[in-house]
Amino acid sequence: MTEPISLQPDETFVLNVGPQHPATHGVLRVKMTMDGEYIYNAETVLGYIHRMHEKMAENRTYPQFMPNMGRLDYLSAMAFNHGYALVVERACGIEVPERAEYIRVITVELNRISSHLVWLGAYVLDLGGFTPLMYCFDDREQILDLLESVTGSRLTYCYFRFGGLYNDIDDDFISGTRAFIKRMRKELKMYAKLVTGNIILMRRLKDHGPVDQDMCQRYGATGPVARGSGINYDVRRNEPYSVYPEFDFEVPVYGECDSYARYLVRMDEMEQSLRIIEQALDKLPDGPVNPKKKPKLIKPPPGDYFAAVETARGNFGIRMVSDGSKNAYRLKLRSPTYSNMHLFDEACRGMLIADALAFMGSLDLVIPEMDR
Amino acid sequence: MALLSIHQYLTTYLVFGAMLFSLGVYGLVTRKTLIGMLIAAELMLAGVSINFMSFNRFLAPDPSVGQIFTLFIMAIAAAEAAIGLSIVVAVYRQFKTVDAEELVNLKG
Amino acid sequence: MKIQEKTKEALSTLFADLPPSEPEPDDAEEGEKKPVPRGNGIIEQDYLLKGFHLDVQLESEQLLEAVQIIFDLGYYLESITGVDWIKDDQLEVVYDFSRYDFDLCRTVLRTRLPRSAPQLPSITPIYTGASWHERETHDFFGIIFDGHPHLVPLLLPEDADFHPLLKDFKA
Amino acid sequence: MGGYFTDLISGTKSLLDGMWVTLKEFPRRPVTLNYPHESVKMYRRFRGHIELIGDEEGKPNCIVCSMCQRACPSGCISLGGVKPEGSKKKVLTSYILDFTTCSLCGSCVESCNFNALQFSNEYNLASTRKEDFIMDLLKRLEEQNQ
Amino acid sequence: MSLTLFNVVLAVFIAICFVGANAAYLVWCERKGAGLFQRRPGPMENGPWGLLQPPIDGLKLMTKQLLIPGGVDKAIFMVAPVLAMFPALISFVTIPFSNSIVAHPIDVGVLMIFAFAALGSMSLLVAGWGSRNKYSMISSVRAVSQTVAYEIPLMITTITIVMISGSLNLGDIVQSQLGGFWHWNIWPLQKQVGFNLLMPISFLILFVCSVAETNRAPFDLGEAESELVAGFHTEYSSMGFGLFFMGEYANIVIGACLTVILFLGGWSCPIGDLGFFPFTHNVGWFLLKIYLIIFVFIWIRWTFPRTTIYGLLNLSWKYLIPISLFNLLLTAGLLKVF
Amino acid sequence: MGTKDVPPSIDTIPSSFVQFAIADKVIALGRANSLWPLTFGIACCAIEMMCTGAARFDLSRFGAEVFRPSPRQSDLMIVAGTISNKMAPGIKTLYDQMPEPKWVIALGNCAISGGPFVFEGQYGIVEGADKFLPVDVYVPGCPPRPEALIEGIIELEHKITGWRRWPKVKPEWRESGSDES
Amino acid sequence: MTPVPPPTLFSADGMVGLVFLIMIGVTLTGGIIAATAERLIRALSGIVICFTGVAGFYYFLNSPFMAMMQILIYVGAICVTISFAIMLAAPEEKLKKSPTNLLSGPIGFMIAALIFAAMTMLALKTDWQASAKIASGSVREIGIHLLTTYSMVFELISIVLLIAIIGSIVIARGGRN
Repeated sequence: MTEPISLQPDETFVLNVGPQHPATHGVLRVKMTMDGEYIYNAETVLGYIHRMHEKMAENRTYPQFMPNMGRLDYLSAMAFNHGYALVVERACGIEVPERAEYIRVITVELNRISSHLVWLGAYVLDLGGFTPLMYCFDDREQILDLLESVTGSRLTYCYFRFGGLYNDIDDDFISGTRAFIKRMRKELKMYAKLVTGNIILMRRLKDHGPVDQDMCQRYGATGPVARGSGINYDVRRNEPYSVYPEFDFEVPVYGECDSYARYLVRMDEMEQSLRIIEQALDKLPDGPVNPKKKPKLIKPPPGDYFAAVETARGNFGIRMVSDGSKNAYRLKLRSPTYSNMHLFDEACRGMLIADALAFMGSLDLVIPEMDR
Repeated sequence: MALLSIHQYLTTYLVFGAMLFSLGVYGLVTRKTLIGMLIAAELMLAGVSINFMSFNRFLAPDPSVGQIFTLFIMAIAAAEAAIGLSIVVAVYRQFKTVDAEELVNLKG
Repeated sequence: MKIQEKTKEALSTLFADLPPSEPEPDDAEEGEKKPVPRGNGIIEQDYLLKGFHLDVQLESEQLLEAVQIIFDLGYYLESITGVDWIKDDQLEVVYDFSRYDFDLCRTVLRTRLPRSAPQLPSITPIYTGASWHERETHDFFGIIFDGHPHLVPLLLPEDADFHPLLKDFKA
Repeated sequence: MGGYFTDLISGTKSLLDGMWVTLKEFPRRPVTLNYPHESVKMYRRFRGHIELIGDEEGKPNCIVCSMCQRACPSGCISLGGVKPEGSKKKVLTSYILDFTTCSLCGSCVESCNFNALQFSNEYNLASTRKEDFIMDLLKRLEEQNQ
Repeated sequence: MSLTLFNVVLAVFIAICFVGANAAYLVWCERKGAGLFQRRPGPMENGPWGLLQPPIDGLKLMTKQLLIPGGVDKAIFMVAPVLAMFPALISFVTIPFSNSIVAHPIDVGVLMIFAFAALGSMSLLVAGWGSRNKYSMISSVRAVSQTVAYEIPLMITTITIVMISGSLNLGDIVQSQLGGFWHWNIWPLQKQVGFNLLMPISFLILFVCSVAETNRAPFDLGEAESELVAGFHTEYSSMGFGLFFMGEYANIVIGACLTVILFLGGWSCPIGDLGFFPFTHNVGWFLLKIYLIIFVFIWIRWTFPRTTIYGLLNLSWKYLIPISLFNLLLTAGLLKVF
Repeated sequence: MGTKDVPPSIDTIPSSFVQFAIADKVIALGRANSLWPLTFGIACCAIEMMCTGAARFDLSRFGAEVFRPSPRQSDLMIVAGTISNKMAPGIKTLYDQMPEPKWVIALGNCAISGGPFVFEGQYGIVEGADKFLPVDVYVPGCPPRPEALIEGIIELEHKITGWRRWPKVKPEWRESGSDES
Repeated sequence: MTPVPPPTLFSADGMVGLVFLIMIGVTLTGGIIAATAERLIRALSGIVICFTGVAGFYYFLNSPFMAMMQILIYVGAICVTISFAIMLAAPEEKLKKSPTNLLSGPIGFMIAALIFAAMTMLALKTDWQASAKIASGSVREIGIHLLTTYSMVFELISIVLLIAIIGSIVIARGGRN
């Protein structure tokens, strides 16, 4: 609970971690009340990169708001685009061609891998190892090249359109992706040797950063954080959308509730994403990527709509309230790290600062998505 | 240039040892905290050690006796520091101060 | 029994004293311009169309009771948000709940408050994670959550006294 | 006690494994692209800032329908046109792109029905002056034609 | 006596030059090495292979504004960087670079290195405390407790070697390992102790301890970037920071020298003095060995994540100290037997 | 504030003697080739900043990869992302904590002018870093490619020394049917 | 003590003398800081400087072993311990003056000056009989003596240290809840 620190017991002092701190991945600020190196209390201060996305949604038309989704979570922009496309398509009743769905899945999963790679690199950087970051970014560049050849940008893709896609993929992309899958499998083995098996890393992560199931429920933690606590919850499985039901993949779940479990979940997820991409490439149907009758004006009927997708960080939900005009009446973005980070306050009590920052890294934060 | 050869005379070292010792005494009297007193005491010990070492160099019939004595002093100093500081920490935990004058309830 | 029915049954105890005709069919939302805001009650929505299953509107006094029921059934809190119905001179607070297991049922609790006195009991004692969501809603809409332990701006600067998502907000 | 030694041995082994991985990378050729000396060619779909497409004579295809202006989410396009005497079509007189607020979403190119806009491949812009990025695309087109 | 002291002064001067050049170019080596371990070329553009990078950095650091933040303890703040550099310089005086090149072959060379290393750890403490910055303070506490924890196994291991060689003089320790690499102390088979299987492990302990002593990754808790910003030198700018930076590398050279002298035969030629080459024992071998060790330092730094303070203390108290103590006893017993 | 063609710190040193002028040039050269940035990413552009430092683009070739976490030791602040009203004082403080001479690169459209987040009635962001910082080099894009950041650093070196070491790269299109993945 | 002609500054001996003078200065400065500084951390730095200087004296007294031990033990162990205590317990000395404190300065100065005067007189007035043997300063000799003639001292040192370790552990643990 975020009780205000009204009375400071003796011998504690307040340590301001952030807004500029190498470990906070951006501009998060955590006011830690410390007793020596032990954390007595931590209060997170958000809003250093509050970019008014929800206000903008009310000012812009539905297609105009699409680029914002890429800025929300710049690491897995595709999944966020997907979520927004889903909710608008649901509201307007737009059918998506099958080929487009498959390409969506391929790009989203590629993006998920690239997001996890950034996380892996940055996480090991948090733990003090620098080299894995470089390897991760090298692998990630391969994905970025692939996605750039399709979407035209490296990071903040604006690739999905209501009912379809910006444009089709070509054969180069397909062969490139297959080559990437081969390469990535080898690299994952390398990471297992370099990072996963490392005794220093294991000692730092195992049995540190406890997040149990009850805490997940109370805070609404989703994604790898919940799955690292033994909760078998993945929106792709529990609430199938797009063409996910047609793929054979596993949802990695570890019950140890510690940072290492969350770490392993993400490492396994990369492998599963590779599997999904492989299957999607095999099954990729021919056909158009946009509906025959491209919707000209997006004006959903009045009412509430909701859609959730599984991003790299967890359950991203959009609640859209339409009043029948060109702009959304209210667009609520339910960001996964917002809930995931919230439990940091409670979970980090009594930890050493080094462990707390390792724990924070295992939550995989993207601050602009929290602040919106 | 006579000053440049004073390092060859015993008196230099003795006077110097006395200087450090009296500095230590001054510190011991004026310091208010236990740790400050400890530092001053270490200073006194250093003064004494210099005396031993200079006697060892210039006077002793058996040239390692002073060094061994100084070693002994070092051991004592280390022990003193360890014990003294653990007392300081314990006292601080108990009374939240290390000001020697405020620790009147220490007796008894 | 499917969780959807179970939840519906548990929640319908809250509306026992309502006249039976009140829960309207879901076409209430479909109407182009609905003259009267819908009344309290449970509506089962078409998931494929709306994205959620149960839509419950209740009085602000019933909120804590309903949230407790939801909590006991094992739901997790997805989000809390507000909607400014300026034409009705009302603020709506929407609670989204979802489940971790495969028995999917998204439940929405909503309650309406007068714009002049937006006060609501805080559900932080039940769902600890509601704290930030409530602070955020307070930031954006100025809704005051009674019993919240630390209701200060979260996303806006500490000294902010404006509520940007209100429809009559001007920068 | 058994755990003591197995920990020691497995721990040391994991460390050596890791060192072997990095050592193998050591003699390899760097993957670095030596930027100012060599450069990557842009994909055809690369989205730089927009520029006008001219016809054979170098006149812009644009007919000043303002669709791009309307589609732009951040309002970074402003264009002006006049209708000369006796002509049915408007003629573009200025097309100002404020690249500093552009989000490179591509809405403008998509909304253009007259094949008048395309993305450029300028991926390495940098300047000491902010004003350099408020571009007069019409002037650019003229410069290109020369 | 008087001449030796004059020698010392001269030697300190030479040591400053050597250490300065070494520290500067070790920074280059580190950056280059980091690059190569990470699939990139490292400094390239300034001079051939970026060789001009260290003087350029030095020039920049020297001409940068020296900020003394408000609220710091000025005297202490200024003294600390000097204190970080100075002990490392002094320690060089006693390092034997070959059988003839040694500035001041003091009888207690081993002790001297430890004594000045202790002085060096004071600098971290003083810097962290003087900065009046919470991160710096935490860092200085960490750095000191780390130093204390690692000096014990380091010394115990050194005492083992001293017992075998029968001297505290670094030159004598090297002398006792002459005659080919199979005489080095790293091998279990020794003429003085017969067969002691723990010697290679002892070498590892010494190596780990010297990594920890120099505050290098994976033991760089003092300047743990992701936790404590920049640790004890968070508040230092310009040359103050430069001195800390150089001091770190000077300490690395000292650590490498110690490792080489104690276990790898110092300046001795690995294949022994076979007689066909005139200068088999020379400074070249010594430099080759220390740079090899420094390469391993760099290699380790760019491979592993950082440990935590308790992991570090655990390692020291659970593994290093017991094993080194056991080795000490074993060696003593073996010395008695043989 | 705003842009000047020569950084003030070099400009103000009197250069009456020829020797001084040479020394100035050498010092400027030293500064230009050893720009240590502050580890400070705000949003999307920070990821591209990391990419620039990473193996594919490798900022270290220019001696600029030493990302210092403490402002006291850095020469260059790369403002990589949207500056919110809440963050602006913090950035100003960080800038003030950096020792002279110091430079600022505004990376990405958000840092230049607020980028896509500028709209009528916005309440949360500062429209451009140059509203409160003397920005030296602007690198537009949303986000800019890593090459653009390298170009920005080259441009900054140009500004510091008055001499452009590397020629400007002319962008080219890839032939369709690409040869490289 | 055989009187030798004083050396000139620019000879090897002169340099040595100069180094000695500098050392006296450093040591005294350190000692004065240690005894008078208001902040404990400064006193600690003072004592570090002072001890380093004292180690230099030992070096001049032909005993490099003791010099190194001085730095190793005093600086490396004792000062570090004291610094821990400062960090753990007493961030600042209070600057308030109580009546007794007002007097303690002059009184302390008087006592110190008296002691200094007496001891200096003693040192100057006594006719010291120089010994013929001069310590070689070798570690071997100390070691042999320590383990034969003065083995009792050796035992005592170890016992004292052991007791100190146990005692400090007991005391410090006792305070913890």
